[in-house]
Amino acid sequence: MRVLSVVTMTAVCLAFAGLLGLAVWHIAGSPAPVNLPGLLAENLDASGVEHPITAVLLNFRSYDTLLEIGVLVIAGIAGISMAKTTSLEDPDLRTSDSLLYALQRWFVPLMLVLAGYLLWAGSDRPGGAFQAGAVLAASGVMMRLGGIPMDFLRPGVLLRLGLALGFTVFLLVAVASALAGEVFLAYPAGFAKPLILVIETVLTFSIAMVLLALFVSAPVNRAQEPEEGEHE
Amino acid sequence: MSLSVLMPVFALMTSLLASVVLFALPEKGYRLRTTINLVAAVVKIALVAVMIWGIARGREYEAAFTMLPGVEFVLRADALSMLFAGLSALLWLLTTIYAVGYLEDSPNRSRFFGFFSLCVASTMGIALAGNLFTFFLFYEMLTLSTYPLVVHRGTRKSLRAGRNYIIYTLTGGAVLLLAIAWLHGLVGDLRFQEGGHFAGVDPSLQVPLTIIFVLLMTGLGVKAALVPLHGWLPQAMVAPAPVSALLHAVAVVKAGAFGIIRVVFEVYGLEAAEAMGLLAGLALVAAFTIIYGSTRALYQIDLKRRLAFSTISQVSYIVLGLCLFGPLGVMGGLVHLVHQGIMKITLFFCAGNYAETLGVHRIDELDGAGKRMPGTSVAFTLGAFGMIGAPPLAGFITKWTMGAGALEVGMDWVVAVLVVSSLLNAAYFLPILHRLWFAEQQQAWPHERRWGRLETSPWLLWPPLVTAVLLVLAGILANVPFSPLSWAELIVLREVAL
Amino acid sequence: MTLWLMAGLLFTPLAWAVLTLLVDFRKGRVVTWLGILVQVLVSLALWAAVASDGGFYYFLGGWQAPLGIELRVDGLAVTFVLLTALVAAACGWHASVYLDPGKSWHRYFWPLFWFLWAGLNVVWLGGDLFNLYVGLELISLAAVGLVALGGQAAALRAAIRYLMAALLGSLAYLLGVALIYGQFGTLSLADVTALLSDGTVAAGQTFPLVLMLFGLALKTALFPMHGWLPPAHGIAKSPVSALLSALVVKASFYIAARLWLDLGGHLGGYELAQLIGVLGGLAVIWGSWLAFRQTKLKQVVAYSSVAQIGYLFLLFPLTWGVTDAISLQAQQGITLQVISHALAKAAMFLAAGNLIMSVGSNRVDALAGVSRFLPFSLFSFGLAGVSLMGLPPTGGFAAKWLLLQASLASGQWWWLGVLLAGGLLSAAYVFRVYQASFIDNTDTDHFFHPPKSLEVIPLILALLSLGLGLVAEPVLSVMALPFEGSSR
Amino acid sequence: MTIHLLYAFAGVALCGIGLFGFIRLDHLLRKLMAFNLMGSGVFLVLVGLAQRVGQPDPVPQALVLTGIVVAVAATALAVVLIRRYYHLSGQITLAEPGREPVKKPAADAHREGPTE
Repeated sequence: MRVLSVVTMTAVCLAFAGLLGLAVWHIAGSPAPVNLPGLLAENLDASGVEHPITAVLLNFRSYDTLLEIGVLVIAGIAGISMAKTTSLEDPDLRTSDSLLYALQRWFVPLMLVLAGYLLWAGSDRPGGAFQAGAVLAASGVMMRLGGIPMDFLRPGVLLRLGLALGFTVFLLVAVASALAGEVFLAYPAGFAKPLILVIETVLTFSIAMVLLALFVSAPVNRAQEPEEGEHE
Repeated sequence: MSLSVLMPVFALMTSLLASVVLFALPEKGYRLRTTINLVAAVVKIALVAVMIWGIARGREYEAAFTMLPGVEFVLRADALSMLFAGLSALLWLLTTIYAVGYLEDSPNRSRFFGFFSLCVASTMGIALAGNLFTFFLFYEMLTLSTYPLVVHRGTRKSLRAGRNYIIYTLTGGAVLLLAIAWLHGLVGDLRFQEGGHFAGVDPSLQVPLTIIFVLLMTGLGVKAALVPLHGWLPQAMVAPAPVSALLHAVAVVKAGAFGIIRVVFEVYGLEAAEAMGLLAGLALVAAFTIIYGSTRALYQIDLKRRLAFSTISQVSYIVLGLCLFGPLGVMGGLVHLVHQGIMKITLFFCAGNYAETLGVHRIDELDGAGKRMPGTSVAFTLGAFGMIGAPPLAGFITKWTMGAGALEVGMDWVVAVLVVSSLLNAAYFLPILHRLWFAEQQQAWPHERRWGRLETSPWLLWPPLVTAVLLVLAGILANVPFSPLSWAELIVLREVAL
Repeated sequence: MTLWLMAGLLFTPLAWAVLTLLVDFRKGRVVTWLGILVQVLVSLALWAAVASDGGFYYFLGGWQAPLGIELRVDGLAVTFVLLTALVAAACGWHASVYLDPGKSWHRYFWPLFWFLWAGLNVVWLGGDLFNLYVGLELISLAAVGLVALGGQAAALRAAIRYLMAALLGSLAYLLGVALIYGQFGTLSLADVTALLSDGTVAAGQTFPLVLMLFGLALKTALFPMHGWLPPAHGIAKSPVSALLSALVVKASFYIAARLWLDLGGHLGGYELAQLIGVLGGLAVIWGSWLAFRQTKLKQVVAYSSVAQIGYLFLLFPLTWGVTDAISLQAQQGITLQVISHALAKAAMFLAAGNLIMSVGSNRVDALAGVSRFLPFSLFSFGLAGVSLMGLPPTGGFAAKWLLLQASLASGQWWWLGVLLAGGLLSAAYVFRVYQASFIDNTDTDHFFHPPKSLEVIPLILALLSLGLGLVAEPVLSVMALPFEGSSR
Repeated sequence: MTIHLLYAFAGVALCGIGLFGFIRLDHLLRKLMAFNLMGSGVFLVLVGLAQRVGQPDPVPQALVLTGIVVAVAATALAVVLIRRYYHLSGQITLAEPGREPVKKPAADAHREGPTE
């Protein structure tokens, strides 16, 4: 029975991969009728940034990015909603490894610098808010493992403010132009570059906060709610 | 908005609004509830009377709006709808009075009267529906609003009866919906129209139209309790007596019968239906139902069950009358819609009185009840003789007209059915009458209640007496204008150009 | 004017998500009431604007497709925006009274609620395939967060199961989008449709469409992929269940329907359409049967969703290879079914929550005798049930009528059985609940009457779903509005 | 056949393997890993197929970046849920309690790490 199910699953997956490969092969046979990269290159100057990917992310398809940050914030909210103590940080989980402690004194500043560089680099080469935020979060993870107290990570208003900051700034920029009678998410002429820079910076910070909060929001207590209609 | 548009809407609204108000009333507001009930019932009778007067003089009442693409919601009052509307408006008043007395001191009255009014609103809607779609709408509403009444007592038995009722009627409703949708897809939205739509219809449509007819009859036959679709009716007897009265005399079975009339007269047209050979089959089913119901009634010990099987038999007279395909036969069928209602409601009121006053449910416990409750028993006797067809009562008028109609069109076998059925009627009613009047009381009444000098509560006593008088009048004054028979004649003159 | 309305529509839910994140439950409640008011007014105004002037395309950031993202603001989309506003407002209002402010984690209900609302609007308006993916993920994650709120083990199990299904579904959809982008070089649905219609690209690649439909069907809980839905909808708090059943599953269906109507004619096929229809039919039968078998009240309602969703998938066979008139009839029927199910199911879940609160148990048997107390919630539950059964004059009936007509007209008579049997089966489970409430031989004297506002909300929703059948014609006429001009 | 198309076919393979893992494995973390594998496959197809002619296309690259963030968010949320679920029930699969014996009493599972 078990063997049969494995065989079936294998067959299903092989068939799926086969069909997918076939579809890819067929599609690859003829060129796409719309030349989007060309169109992009023509409009790059108007976008306010030199790097095309950043231009797509923060100007042409900025709505996607706005919502994507929303998704990240949701994950963060759902994560901290699981924690029911005043501090997300659990002292018992710190190691007191002296080597790790020593190492992170070197590494953390280095990682902060790296994050800054990635953010800055985003305007004309690969890099940007998410990469920088990820590095920033990683340094936080290291600090936590290494036993540096991080009491700011309590699910209080500061943490929530941090989670929402990047998203809020992005949203405010988006609506500011709409208030002036433009469409939603349009940058005022000439302000695209500085605004994108501001958004990128706060986003970096918020992304790091979300990722870190998700990492540390361990389920430290067992308080739970009964199902509807069952008595506590 | 002219008055002619508003009249049918008002007639519908009286009981609909009453039901909404009744639901909202607190359980303890007895006096207010009774007042609202009675006022709404009287207003409705007045509205219907005005419309009857208007229609007799050739006025039209119609209200319509488009509900779905290509489908209209139509309320329309014509002669035929007034036959049913008049019956239900009149009997609603009496049944309400009866129910107030019957349910005195019992719980859940707010719920009961709310659904009761809703049920009457649906009946009114069925009477006034101007096309099959609207008819179906109220037909299903009737199903839903009667369910809480059937299970009102909340016992295991009544819940089972309710479940059966729902299974039968909803399935019937589904079949009906299929038929209506199919018909709609085939020929579009058809308003009810005197003379029907399918005279000289394209022969290629004959086969689907025949199938649709069978489906329609199946869907409607469930409520009209045509054999073999009658199973729910005897079980639904567990409901309180006013509900049974309503189910049998006015609302549910009549809705089915009325639907059959509408379909045969105003959708297919009597001639077209005959030409397609649809009526012969229906006549056979109806005849079989008449005999079957009567025969089964013979074997029932429970009084209400016997009456239930009697209903199954009697309602098919209406259907059988239609199939006679001649002015007299049709007239007989139509008039029986009213006559059967008055007679059967009398009998159920009386059965309820025996149960409520003496605690008697079985026929063999009735010995000597005539002396204890003379008023009720006189009413019961009149009702029973009416059912048997003794002159000059209402039932006699029906059977006489139908018999004459059958001979007129040469369907002599129908006369045999009528005779056999009458004999069977006598066979199951006369023993009851014998027990009532001539047998000596054998034992103490199972559960007796006393109301001082009166034999029972005045709320319970007057309604059967009034209906008993009505059924005598309907027989004696059959030729007076606005009697049921004259009205049926009016309909036949307008509907059937035979 | 419409520019402002659009900005308000997109901005409000996101902004309120942030605002409510910063405050606690009680303050969040007040803030939310304000937001609901704003959002309902904006949705109403937009609906009115489109109803009078016709639909339009809205270019975010001022960039036209294919470079930018376009929103497709047509009659159907604004109808759903308005529906969402109504149902979400009702659920939000209910939750503000229903949820216990003493539990610290309930404060997170509000931001998740607002994100969910934002995501739904993204989907209704979306005209860009990838943007729809992001919208779907926004909805899924917010919904999972709402189910998991409170963090009880069973809720977590349901939430994880839900999340896994949702992720797989999104991924399948995204893979389809990747193939479409590879083939057409654009992500705009309108562009793809145009390229297919004028023959620039030869049709024939069904696989991307199948992938996308599979993913969306999984997220919509089409039989036999429905396993994740009942636990998640059954265990969540009632206002959450109401949101999930009424709106969230419709979002993925909506995308599937739009894809099918735009691309199905070129990329789909008769067999595919029939297969999806058969699965929908099986869902109707099997879901109803399982609903009938459940012992817990909310599980009955949750399985009923599986069944009702099945009807929606009849859209696929009834619009493929038929005349435009029949196709329109089917689309109208399905739209009515979506709307009436959203209203009725929200009413039903909210009413079920009230009943559970009243009798202190989530079992169907526990309802014995409650009919005596004349609870409004039981009445609302029943009214909503009437709509699910498809009895007149409800929206459910209007939908069923149109679908019957479409099946008959297209000669696909086999769907008649599904439509009629489905109605009867749903009557079976609704009447089972009703029957329990009518049992009179119990000595339950304890009955807690919930606050009036909790009872009023499901009643309003149920009445709306009841009345929908009567006003179906005007609703449908807005839905069918063409675009201003015919092109962008 | 360019190098990019090769990426696309690698993506196809990853999708297949990921799918197998996703439906075959019961352990929730492994399932999640399989999901991520599949996700990577999809991203490869997206980028590789679009750039098959050799010309770089920044749009799918940007889409993939967005997709990665979404996938990270989903994965992180899933891990949080799974961890808490493990702490409460001691289970690492979605089997109904009772069908499968609880592997560890919840009290001992207070600390860290769902390991087998």
